[in-house]
Amino acid sequence: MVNLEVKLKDLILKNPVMTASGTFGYGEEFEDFIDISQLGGILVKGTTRHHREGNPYPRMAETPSGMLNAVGLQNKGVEYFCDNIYPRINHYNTNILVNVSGSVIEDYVETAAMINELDKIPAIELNISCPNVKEGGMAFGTSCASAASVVREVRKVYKKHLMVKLSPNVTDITEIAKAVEEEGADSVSLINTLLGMAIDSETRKPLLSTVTGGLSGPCVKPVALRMVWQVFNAVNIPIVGLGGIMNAKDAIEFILAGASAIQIGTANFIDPQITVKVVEGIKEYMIRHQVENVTDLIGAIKTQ
Amino acid sequence: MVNLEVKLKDLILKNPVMTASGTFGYGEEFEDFIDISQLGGILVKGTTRHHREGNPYPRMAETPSGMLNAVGLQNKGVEYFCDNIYPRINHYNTNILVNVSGSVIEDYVETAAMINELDKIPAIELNISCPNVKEGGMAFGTSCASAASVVREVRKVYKKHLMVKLSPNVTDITEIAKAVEEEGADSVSLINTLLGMAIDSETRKPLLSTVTGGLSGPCVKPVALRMVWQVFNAVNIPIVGLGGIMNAKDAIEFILAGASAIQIGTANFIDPQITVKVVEGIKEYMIRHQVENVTDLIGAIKTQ
Amino acid sequence: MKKLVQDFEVLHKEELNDGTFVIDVKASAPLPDIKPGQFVNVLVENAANTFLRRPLSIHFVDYEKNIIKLYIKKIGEGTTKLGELLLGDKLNIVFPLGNQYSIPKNSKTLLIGGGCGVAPLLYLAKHLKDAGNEVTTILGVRSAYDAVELDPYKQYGRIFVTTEDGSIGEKGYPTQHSVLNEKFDYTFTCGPEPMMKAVATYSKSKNIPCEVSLENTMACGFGACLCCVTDTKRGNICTCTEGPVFNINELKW
Amino acid sequence: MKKLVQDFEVLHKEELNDGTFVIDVKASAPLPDIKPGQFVNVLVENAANTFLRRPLSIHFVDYEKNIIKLYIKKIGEGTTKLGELLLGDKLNIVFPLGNQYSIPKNSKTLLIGGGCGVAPLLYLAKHLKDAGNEVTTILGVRSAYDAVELDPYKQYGRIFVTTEDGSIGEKGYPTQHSVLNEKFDYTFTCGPEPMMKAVATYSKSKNIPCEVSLENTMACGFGACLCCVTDTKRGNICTCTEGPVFNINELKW
Ligand SMILES: Cc1cc2nc3c(=O)[nH]c(=O)nc-3n(C[C@H](O)[C@H](O)[C@H](O)COP(=O)(O)OP(=O)(O)OC[C@H]3O[C@@H](n4cnc5c(N)ncnc54)[C@H](O)[C@@H]3O)c2cc1C
Ligand SMILES: Cc1cc2nc3c(=O)[nH]c(=O)nc-3n(C[C@H](O)[C@H](O)[C@H](O)COP(=O)(O)OP(=O)(O)OC[C@H]3O[C@@H](n4cnc5c(N)ncnc54)[C@H](O)[C@@H]3O)c2cc1C
Ligand SMILES: Cc1cc2nc3c(=O)[nH]c(=O)nc-3n(C[C@H](O)[C@H](O)[C@H](O)COP(=O)(O)O)c2cc1C
Ligand SMILES: Cc1cc2nc3c(=O)[nH]c(=O)nc-3n(C[C@H](O)[C@H](O)[C@H](O)COP(=O)(O)O)c2cc1C
Ligand code: FES
Ligand code: FES
Repeated sequence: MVNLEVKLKDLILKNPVMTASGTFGYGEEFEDFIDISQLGGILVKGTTRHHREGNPYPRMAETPSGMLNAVGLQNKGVEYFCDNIYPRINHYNTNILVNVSGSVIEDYVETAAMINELDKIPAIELNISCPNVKEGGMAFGTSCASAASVVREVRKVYKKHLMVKLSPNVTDITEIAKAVEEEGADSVSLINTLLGMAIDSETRKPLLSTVTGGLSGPCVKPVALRMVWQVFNAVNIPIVGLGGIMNAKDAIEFILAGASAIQIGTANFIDPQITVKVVEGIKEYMIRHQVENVTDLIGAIKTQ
Repeated sequence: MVNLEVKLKDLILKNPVMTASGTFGYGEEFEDFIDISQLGGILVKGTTRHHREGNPYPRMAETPSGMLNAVGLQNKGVEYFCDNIYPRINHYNTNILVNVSGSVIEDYVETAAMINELDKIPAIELNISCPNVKEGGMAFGTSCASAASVVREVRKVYKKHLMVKLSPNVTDITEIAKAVEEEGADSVSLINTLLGMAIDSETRKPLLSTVTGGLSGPCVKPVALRMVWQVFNAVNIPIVGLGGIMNAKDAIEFILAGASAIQIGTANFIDPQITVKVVEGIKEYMIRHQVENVTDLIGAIKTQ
Repeated sequence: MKKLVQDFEVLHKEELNDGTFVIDVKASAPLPDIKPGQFVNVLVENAANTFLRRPLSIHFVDYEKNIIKLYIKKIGEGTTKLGELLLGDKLNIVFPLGNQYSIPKNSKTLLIGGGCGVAPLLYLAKHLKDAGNEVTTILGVRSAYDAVELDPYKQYGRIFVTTEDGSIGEKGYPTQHSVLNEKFDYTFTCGPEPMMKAVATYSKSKNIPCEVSLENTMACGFGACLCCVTDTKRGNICTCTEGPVFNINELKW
Repeated sequence: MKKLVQDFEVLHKEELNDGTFVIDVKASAPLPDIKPGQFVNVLVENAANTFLRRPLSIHFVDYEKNIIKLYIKKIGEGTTKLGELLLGDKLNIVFPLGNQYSIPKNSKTLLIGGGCGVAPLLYLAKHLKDAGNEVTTILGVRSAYDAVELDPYKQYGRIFVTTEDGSIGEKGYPTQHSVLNEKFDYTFTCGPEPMMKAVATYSKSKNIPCEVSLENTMACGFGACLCCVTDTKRGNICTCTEGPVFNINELKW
């Protein structure tokens, strides 16, 4: 038997496969397709202090091997989440993580504090990297000082596992990773979307209402893999890798590059059963390669 | 008749279509396939002060809608270029630009000074963004101070059109663009490759000898387009746009986003005739949309 | 209604004019209950530039033969590749998606479709007739050459055609057809937005309920991505789960 | 030799065992002079994950019928999609690429191929015979089931087979075949690197010239990208222009 369990410090995942925030709804949208308890964890939608309507339509454009989105963190706010959604989903037999977003530090802090009270939420993912909100969001993730300050403040109120989601839209992601590690982040997840743009040459208009949006899907995989490997060589906290994972082979690549766990995002739209297929595929790979513990693969890339 | 002529300040291109450095050899490799004089200009291979062997094999990996390369500026050095290659290609009835690369400022300066003496080379493209060389290269393009300093020194010796090629691997490309504009760059070209990585999950080895390499092809187009648009809104010098252009539609998108001219790179490998096809396609688009001067399309995206 | 993801087999394909075709795909397991107005999201394989699935209305369902019919217009790579499917090929489908048209009882119903917006109306016509309604359908096409097959509609009620060039049926748009002078209790429409807006205006002027089926760009089709929002009086809501069918009163039209 | 980019038409396809197939593609214009050892670079269409062209050796050329034969082993998406081409489909090809095997005169030549490395040897055998050489070919396969068609080789000289399981021909690798005990003047080889290295060792021990055809990852195939370098005694040189055929003395083997 192969052992798929991984630990992100204190946080135990039955396998390394999680879902990426904003691509898996609250899990409920996938109940028809898969048994959610088979996953290592799920990341629910980006949640903010207050209700957000998100950006106007159009919010999506297909691109070569990927897509741009400009959803803009549409959600009903953390209070609604705690009162209405949490009770509906807290029976899932997997780790439920809330992706916490904001535009000013106080929002992050207040949201995190409220989620801290929810028994069945063992961790939050601090989204300091959303390119789709006007103020804040990505800005926090693109300088060491602001990344550090938001993590520092949230750390004061959030007592469980604090995962910080990094932006790829930076010159040196290792510096940001080190800054948030320094402030007490328990793990980092990367990458969020790359800032991109698409134009309809016929109408001469941008394809997104916000002009620019976040690029995801297999097109970003080489960048994501590189960043995971760079961060693996720079910090001591566990890494959750994501960006363009479409199958088990991709997932293994991220683990080899240094990820302790992975998240699947855009691929959920194309195959709503992809997450459980990736769990199966990782198992098969381990059997074929006689790897007993999936943890033996973490960072096991041979660069010499 | 439609008018395809564009001006990059003093540099006149018969049409906006150029080739990207490192993907078009010295032009000679394409003589069997196309009439080079039909192009707005060609960018020859990255040229350095001294001979470079480049990186060991393997140097290439295919990725979703793109490729990674780690050629590492293999070339015989600027003296060989001036003495042997230049005489062979200076009859081309198009603008020949030399892509100048280096690892220390003196290299850039000396190389530029030598190229300054070549009558038929009206411009250089200063490559401060190559991700495939150990020291220097990309490093110059990722901080305003170092980008400014290399441009400042080269500007002292180089008297013709000075184009500076920017790296996309930065937090804010507009700052770098403004810094090089400040130092007297006549135009900027963007983007060079994104830093990426690929792993063979079966062998657990990186697919490139250098582990990381430069990502190009349509997968990077949304990022490139976004950066062209950002830089267009930040500087007053002309912009040459590139990154993933595969057809005339893509080229038009870059022009609408703010590029005065475009370069075609990776697409040359897939269709060695693509450059002249894009010239034709731009013409057709202009006729269909009743655009008289291609310059009317520059930055003509409607964002409101 | 449980959503499924399943491989279907291409059983029949019929080219119509104007780049449209009807394709019958057979499920391997008995089909679940499918409502009129619902759609499927199909995976286009072997297409270099088609990354996401493509949403398509359910044109008809044959529960006996376990078949779903799709009515598709070739407009880009994805739909063109679907047109190249061969009999026996498999097609991976997520379904059934979206809400449905409401089914009144014993009323006079008017269905107006244009372009590939005719797709959901056939199945709707059947359900309306089954519920005892009188069904009148108007389909708008450009010219006789583009005309769709009308026979299937006849078994559920009256069918009229308008052509832009007057080559068959009445000349003009479907919203200009003379049958609109009759009195109807409900209108249902699907097609180009300007046409649907004209139907909405007509319905408002007659003070009768009107349901429209909206198309927009979707990444998932089942409520996970929030990309497909329509700006309604209740704010941004997902077209793929709370639509594609909307009562015009909900919209800001 | 001018390089061309042209659409060919698939005229014939023959499945061999072990996932290999031979495909005949017909040019629309008269073929230029093509040398043994040269290759083509084909565009794989309708493949979501095949972005670059795929290099393939020229297996044979029929100038009369204007046909190039390719001998292809399905190993990934690109080659699998090529195997799905139908008669009449078009295939876009950049050709002829690379250098060539040298053609001695009136000598005893030995050709050793393994796996899809047999591809260029048939056309080489023809050229060698035409130049008055005596041709001996050894092809190595895994078992009788995988055996390639040997008849075409017979017209140019002697042909031997080795199988790993001994099911036909001699058991073992082609470099272990008993005919190697004879004296040859030249060796030419193509196939897996370990096999070519064994042929190189054999040739060195016999002090005879040996030419190998190298495969590596190529982006362009015609000298533009510098991705395909081989580390030779002269430094990094392009396999696609200065190869794929190398005399082993040039290599650091
Ligand atoms: C709920 C729903 C039901 C649908 N039902 C049908 C149906 O029954 N039959 C049918 O033929 N089509 C239907 N469509 C539209 C169909 O999904 C698109 O035509 C298809 O996705 C186009 O894919 P493509 O790859 O061929 O074209 P692409 O290459 O993706 O697009 C070609 C051009 O069309 C534009 N375009 C593509 N999709 C849309 C869209 N949804 N809205 C506006 N512009 C678009 C693109 O911007 C582009 O300019 C439906 C759409 C939705 C959302
Ligand atoms: C000059 C030249 C001539 C060739 N001639 C022939 C021929 O006549 N017949 C034939 O069947 N094949 C030939 N090949 C090999 C052929 O190009 C590859 O098999 C093909 O590119 C694989 O494409 P794919 O999409 O099927 O596989 P991919 O999905 O690209 O690859 C599948 C697996 O094979 C590995 N791989 C792919 N290409 C190569 C390579 N070139 N070297 C080492 N590993 C590789 C990949 O890393 C991957 O693990 C030749 C290659 C070269 C360079
Ligand atoms: C439609 C959409 C919505 C997203 N919303 C969020 C979000 O709310 N919070 C967040 O941190 N990331 C969000 N992301 C980013 C993903 O979680 C993920 O980082 C990114 O898509 C890269 O992974 P992928 O290539 O597997 O999709 C969103 C991505 C998409 C495509
Ligand atoms: C094989 C290869 C070699 C390259 N060499 C250089 C180079 O020497 N100098 C340079 O400035 N850019 C070089 N580039 C980057 C291209 O000029 C271009 O910026 C990049 O590929 C993006 O454009 P594309 O997507 O159209 O290829 C190289 C790219 C490739 C693929
Ligand atoms: S298409 Fe994803 S939520 Fe509607
Ligand atoms: S494959 Fe491009 S130079 Fe050889």
